[in-house]
Amino acid sequence: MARIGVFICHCGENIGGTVDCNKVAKSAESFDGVVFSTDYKYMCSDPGQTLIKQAIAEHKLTGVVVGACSPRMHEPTFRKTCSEAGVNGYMCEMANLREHCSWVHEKGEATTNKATDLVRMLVGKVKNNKPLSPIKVPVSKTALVIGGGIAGIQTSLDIANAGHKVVLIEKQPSIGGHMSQLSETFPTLDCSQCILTPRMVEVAQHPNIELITYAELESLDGFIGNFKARIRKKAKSIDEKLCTGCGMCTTKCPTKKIPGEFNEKLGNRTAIYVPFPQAVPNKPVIDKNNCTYYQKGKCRICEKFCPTQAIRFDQPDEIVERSIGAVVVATGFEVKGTDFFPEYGYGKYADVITGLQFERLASASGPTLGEIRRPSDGKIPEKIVFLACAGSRDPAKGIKYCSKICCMYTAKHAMLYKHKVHHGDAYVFYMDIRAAGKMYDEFTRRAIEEDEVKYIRGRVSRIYEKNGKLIVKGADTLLGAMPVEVEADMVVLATASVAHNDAADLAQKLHVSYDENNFFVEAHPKLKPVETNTAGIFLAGACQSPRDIPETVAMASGAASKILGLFSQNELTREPVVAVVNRAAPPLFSTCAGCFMCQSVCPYQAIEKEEIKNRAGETIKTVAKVNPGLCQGCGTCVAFCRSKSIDIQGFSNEQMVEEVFALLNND
Amino acid sequence: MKRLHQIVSELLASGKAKLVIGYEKGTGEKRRPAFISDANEVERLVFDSQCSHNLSVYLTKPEYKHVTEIAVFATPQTMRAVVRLAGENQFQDKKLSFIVMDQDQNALLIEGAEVLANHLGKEKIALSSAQEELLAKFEAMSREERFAYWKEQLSNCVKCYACRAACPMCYCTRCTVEVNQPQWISVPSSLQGNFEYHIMRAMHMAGRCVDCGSCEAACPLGLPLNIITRRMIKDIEASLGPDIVSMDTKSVLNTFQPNDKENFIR
Amino acid sequence: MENNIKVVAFVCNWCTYAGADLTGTSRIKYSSDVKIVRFPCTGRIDFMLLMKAFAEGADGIIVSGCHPNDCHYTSGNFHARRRWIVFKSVLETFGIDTRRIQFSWVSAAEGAKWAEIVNTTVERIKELGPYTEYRELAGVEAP
Amino acid sequence: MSHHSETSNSFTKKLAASTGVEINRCYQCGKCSAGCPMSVEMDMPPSLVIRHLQTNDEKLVQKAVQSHAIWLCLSCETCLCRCPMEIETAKVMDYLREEALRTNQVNPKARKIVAFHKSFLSSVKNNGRLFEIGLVLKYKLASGDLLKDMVLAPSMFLKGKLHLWPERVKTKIKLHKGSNTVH
Amino acid sequence: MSKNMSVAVYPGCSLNGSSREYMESLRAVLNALEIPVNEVDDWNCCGASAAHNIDQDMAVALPSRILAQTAKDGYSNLLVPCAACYNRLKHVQQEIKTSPEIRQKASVLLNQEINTPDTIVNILEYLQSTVMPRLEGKTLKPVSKKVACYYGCLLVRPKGISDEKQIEDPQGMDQIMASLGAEPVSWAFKTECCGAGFSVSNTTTVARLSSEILIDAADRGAEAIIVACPMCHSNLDMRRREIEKYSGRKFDIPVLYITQAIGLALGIPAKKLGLQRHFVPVKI
Repeated sequence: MARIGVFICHCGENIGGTVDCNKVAKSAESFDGVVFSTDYKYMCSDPGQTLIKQAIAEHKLTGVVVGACSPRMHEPTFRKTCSEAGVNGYMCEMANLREHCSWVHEKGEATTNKATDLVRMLVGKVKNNKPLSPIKVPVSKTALVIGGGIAGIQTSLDIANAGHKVVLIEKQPSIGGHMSQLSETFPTLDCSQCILTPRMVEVAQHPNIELITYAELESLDGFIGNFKARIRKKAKSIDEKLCTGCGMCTTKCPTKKIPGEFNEKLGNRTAIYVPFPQAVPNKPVIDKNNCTYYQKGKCRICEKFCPTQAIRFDQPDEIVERSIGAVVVATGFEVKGTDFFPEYGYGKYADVITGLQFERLASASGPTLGEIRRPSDGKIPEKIVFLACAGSRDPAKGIKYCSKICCMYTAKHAMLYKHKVHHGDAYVFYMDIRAAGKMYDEFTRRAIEEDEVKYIRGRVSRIYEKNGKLIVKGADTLLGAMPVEVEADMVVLATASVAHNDAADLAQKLHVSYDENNFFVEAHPKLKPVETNTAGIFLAGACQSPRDIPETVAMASGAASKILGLFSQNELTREPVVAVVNRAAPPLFSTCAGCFMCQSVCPYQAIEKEEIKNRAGETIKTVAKVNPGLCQGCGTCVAFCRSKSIDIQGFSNEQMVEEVFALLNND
Repeated sequence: MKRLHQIVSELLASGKAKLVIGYEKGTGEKRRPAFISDANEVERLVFDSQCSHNLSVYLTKPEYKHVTEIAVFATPQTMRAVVRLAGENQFQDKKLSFIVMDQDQNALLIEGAEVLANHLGKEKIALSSAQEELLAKFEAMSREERFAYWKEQLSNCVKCYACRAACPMCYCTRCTVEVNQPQWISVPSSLQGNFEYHIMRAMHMAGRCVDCGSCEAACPLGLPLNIITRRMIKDIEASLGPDIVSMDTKSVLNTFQPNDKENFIR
Repeated sequence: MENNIKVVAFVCNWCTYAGADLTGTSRIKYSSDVKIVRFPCTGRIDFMLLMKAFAEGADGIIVSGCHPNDCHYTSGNFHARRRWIVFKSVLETFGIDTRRIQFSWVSAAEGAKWAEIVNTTVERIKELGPYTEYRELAGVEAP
Repeated sequence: MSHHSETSNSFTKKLAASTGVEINRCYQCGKCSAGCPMSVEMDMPPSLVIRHLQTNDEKLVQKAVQSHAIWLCLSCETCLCRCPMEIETAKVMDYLREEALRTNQVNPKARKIVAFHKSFLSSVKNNGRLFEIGLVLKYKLASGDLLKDMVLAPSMFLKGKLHLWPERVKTKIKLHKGSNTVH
Repeated sequence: MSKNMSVAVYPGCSLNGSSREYMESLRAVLNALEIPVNEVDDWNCCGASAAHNIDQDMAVALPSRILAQTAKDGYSNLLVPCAACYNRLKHVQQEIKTSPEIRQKASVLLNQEINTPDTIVNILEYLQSTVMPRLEGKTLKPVSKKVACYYGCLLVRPKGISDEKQIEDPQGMDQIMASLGAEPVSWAFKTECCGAGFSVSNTTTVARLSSEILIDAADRGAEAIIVACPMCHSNLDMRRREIEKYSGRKFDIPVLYITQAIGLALGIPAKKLGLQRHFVPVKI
């Protein structure tokens, strides 16, 4: 039989001021199941808690109701007190006599009666509580990092350096991401390769990191601490163990005219290629769409010249499986191409290029070895126009947001151009200069003041080509919106940063939500920026929204720290407030009718099918089963189930009905 | 009728069906369900416009749990019920075939619930003018009149649960009515218990009822149960979109649209 | 105007319960005829609980939770809204007085709105008077 | 000068009610002025006109209504084509022109353009179709530009491009300015 | 475009007056291909820029009456060769379809019920879908000239309502001219405005804008400019002297309607195509 203790707190004057706590305690004694009832000035204080412990021991209480402040405040405190005194924490409930009663009603009998009702309500609930213990879930201490840009690299190193295993997968043949394409980085203009390459090598050589490039996530099952990741290793047609990276094959390959992705199509590459000199791993892959052997079955020259016979034309894609404890999405972003802009020529004009293409022109390892030369005729442009906000802040083009990094890299581009072509003219058509980082605004001021870059506040309406010149028709809104026309040799569009076009598919594989622009959605914009609503999956870098390198690195370390917290214990403990599908003795086994309509109700895909088999292994019945690791305890399935076969611990049907009964049967 | 018997005999002979659930002549012009499992009883079977029972109700009954190959005569209502039941995973271990009457009234064999789903047209089953009239009359009633109407009607209900037994969608092994911890539906035969039961039954039919009328037909007291379900179907269609019958487990109450329309939530 | 009436409030823990806490911390006074029952989410609120409440003597019911898109469990309130749409229509079929049920969204920051919803609902229920009509059904003998 | 006076019956609200155009969306990027073929001739390029209206300030709105620019607008809709915020500036110009006529604040420089439009419409009102010679005569009287195209007219006639008498629509077009014409 | 060959045509005032040759050449081509031409019964002026500039009631009423007349005769498609009329009718049809108040206002103004044909057909779309397929069989006299296809502004606008997909670099006319044996020049003023309705009241503007167009076309080596709008034609052709005075350059590039070019390819004599009505002589 339930032996419940009721403890009414005065909370100084907060409750005592308008509620007659003594009277509430007195009337609680008459409630069915209550064996002890008292009130005290400060129940949450140390003496208050010892009072509870003594009462538990003295009256051998099996349940406790504390009438005090909001459970959102002190429920953990009183549950800890009870468990220390030998009563299971979940046999303790709180009645909110302060925020929901004393503070919001006038002093008087009605308020005291309401307080009594609230206590009776919780006593009714406690009578139906069951002792619960936190759910323990094993954690496999390996992290999966998807994406090998600076975000993925930083996260992997942080986790690996803390002694945990990391599986880093990258879709391209080499890690490095967009940062490896940059010439120099703002605001310090230090060379991107010099600060990135050592990190890339560190990743390749780190004992704790398994680097798999040219690979994509095939599927992810399971739940936090117990994910099963299946990774598709796309066939490189190379045996990586034999290949020494000597590069002979890349020099001999006859197909040399393939526009290179790394050089943003400004330079060419061969069919068997290493994306860039500092690539990690520095081993080639064969591009099956352009390799003559794969297309027409002839050639195989690379095979002939390979000193270690490492070419494998028949190499198939391979699916490998890893058990993973946590996942970090670090897939980064893309930039829009020039073909996205009808009014700037649909990408028809060769000398209208994107910011990334300018980076390749300015980069020492780029197609022009760092000299700023126009793609059309290779001449050094005398006059360059840079367009900020190309596609961003443009709802008409479906991109409402500001891409955040273009103001800075546009100023950098203008500066790099002036440093390399002193007599050159640089114009920047801008909306607002958004340079809010440390030393950022000073950087843009330097471009304007020292390098004499001509900043014009206005958007360009149209660009067209006329005898070798690009006519840029803009306006200067600071001069009464006066039309401004510039005859330029080259135009650089700071195009919008957008999500990868396959970001939505990856999000669906991970059951992570994504926004209208296909960027991944964080659990809470302010308080949980690196987590997602799916437990165990974290975000790092521009895959969540456009951001620059410093923020990306900070976010990457943030995601890593979350994982290190997760991996710091062998087991994951979780609130036991989870749903359970009832079980019964054979032949019924469960009242669940196996309709499985509850599966589409569960936002966490926590409901699985369980086949109940007889001794001969035949399936007798298929019923629902809730995976305690995934279930977050919202209870939506419980209210849906027509046959009332699912119930939730802590807010069970009996507890809730009992609360309503107790609340309304006060006579 | 020749074609019909020929199909049934072939089904039984080939073992595609261990049991054929069809109709046979009842008293006078009436028809009643028939359960045939050996060939020479095939002559009893008949399938004409008089046949109205929704035979799909037998497919989920415990008595036929161990029979996997079953053939059923399917009227349009039966077809709709079978497709929805298949969508609710009730035929996992069954191999079903169906005998339906096509437009020019000759028998057609369909094997498998999926095939039946495609065969099932999109067109809805129109209500008879009498049913429309009753619904309209009911719709015009004020709240107080409706409450009085059901107080009067439900005071006859003896909670014999014939409606539950006759409804193909009521296949739960244990119904909530039988749950006593907590006691959801008050047991004593009082009007309150009757109201609670019929409200619960309506909610459990949301987005699932195929409007076959079996419940009203089975009620020994002739209570106008179909007003409840038909009005609900009309309301759901008005506010949440067309009532489509498909194999999809996604139904009205286990899915949502981010912009579901309502005008009463503040 | 009957004044001792009973109103039960079914609220979700993450938003409306916290909103009611905020009403408390901001010392906004409202009618003491409402008692709050805490649920993890509006998705957990079973329509049969509302019927139980009326049967056990509630004269009015408030059901409130997070605004759409704010749900801590992402979709609990969306499912709840859909159930309330269907349930309200079924209750109206049976002539149950749906004016006695107030559905609402109250976020953790809307303390004032919670007080306002309680006061206006209690006002309306006082005008409608106790829901004896439904409670008396228990007494009416069915055969 | 009180800038940005916010009144409930503000100009932007009236404009939105009548044309459906929300000019508060405009963040003055200048793209319309950059692309507008008439910007060079305008005293107030399109984005500046919008800027004046955004302030809801009586005097600034009046300056826009009295501007020459609104009459120079060709309604070629280049601005709508390229506006990132999809603002239909051409519709705003229509509204301002009508406002100018209604409150007779038409910029004197636009006398000829208004005269042309009025002659055009009166010819259409009379015949249901445009009678080009009638149009030119009415325009010359109204604008005082008597010698306009004197050389051109004969060769147009010789090339059969000028009808000597108007073509009329069978049923005369009479607009019923019913009381409840919705504006 | 709809299967039924017969389509209602709305000529508009210009095609009936100062730009008669556009209608004559269209009629000649359609007759040559046995496609019936039925004008909208008792059509009225669409009001062009004058109406929507100074009188909103006329701007809605006039086009509504045209739509009502077309629907009255049961046509579901209305071909509108003139770009300005096309733009006005597309605008008003859109407003009628989307806003009940405007539809109500139009019916009050005209004191009749307003309904509208399903689609308003752009001349280029009509030529590509109905006329060009019929040329396949025929032997064409190739128009072997370098041509600059000039669409003007209203033919491809307004964005979102007009049927043009590639609004900044339309290809409709280029494809037609290419299949006639001509060599379309890629140039930069395809959709820049020529000065439209200011021909009489603000001729200097027309001279300025049209000069820019002619200069670019000439610099690209165009031997003819192809248009599909009476206002563009009259500004580039009739105002040639003002253009030459303004730009200080001589241009003898003729301006042809797309329908005249097709007519020439079909071997229809110049007189029937109204080429003699041009101010800049056409030497093909």
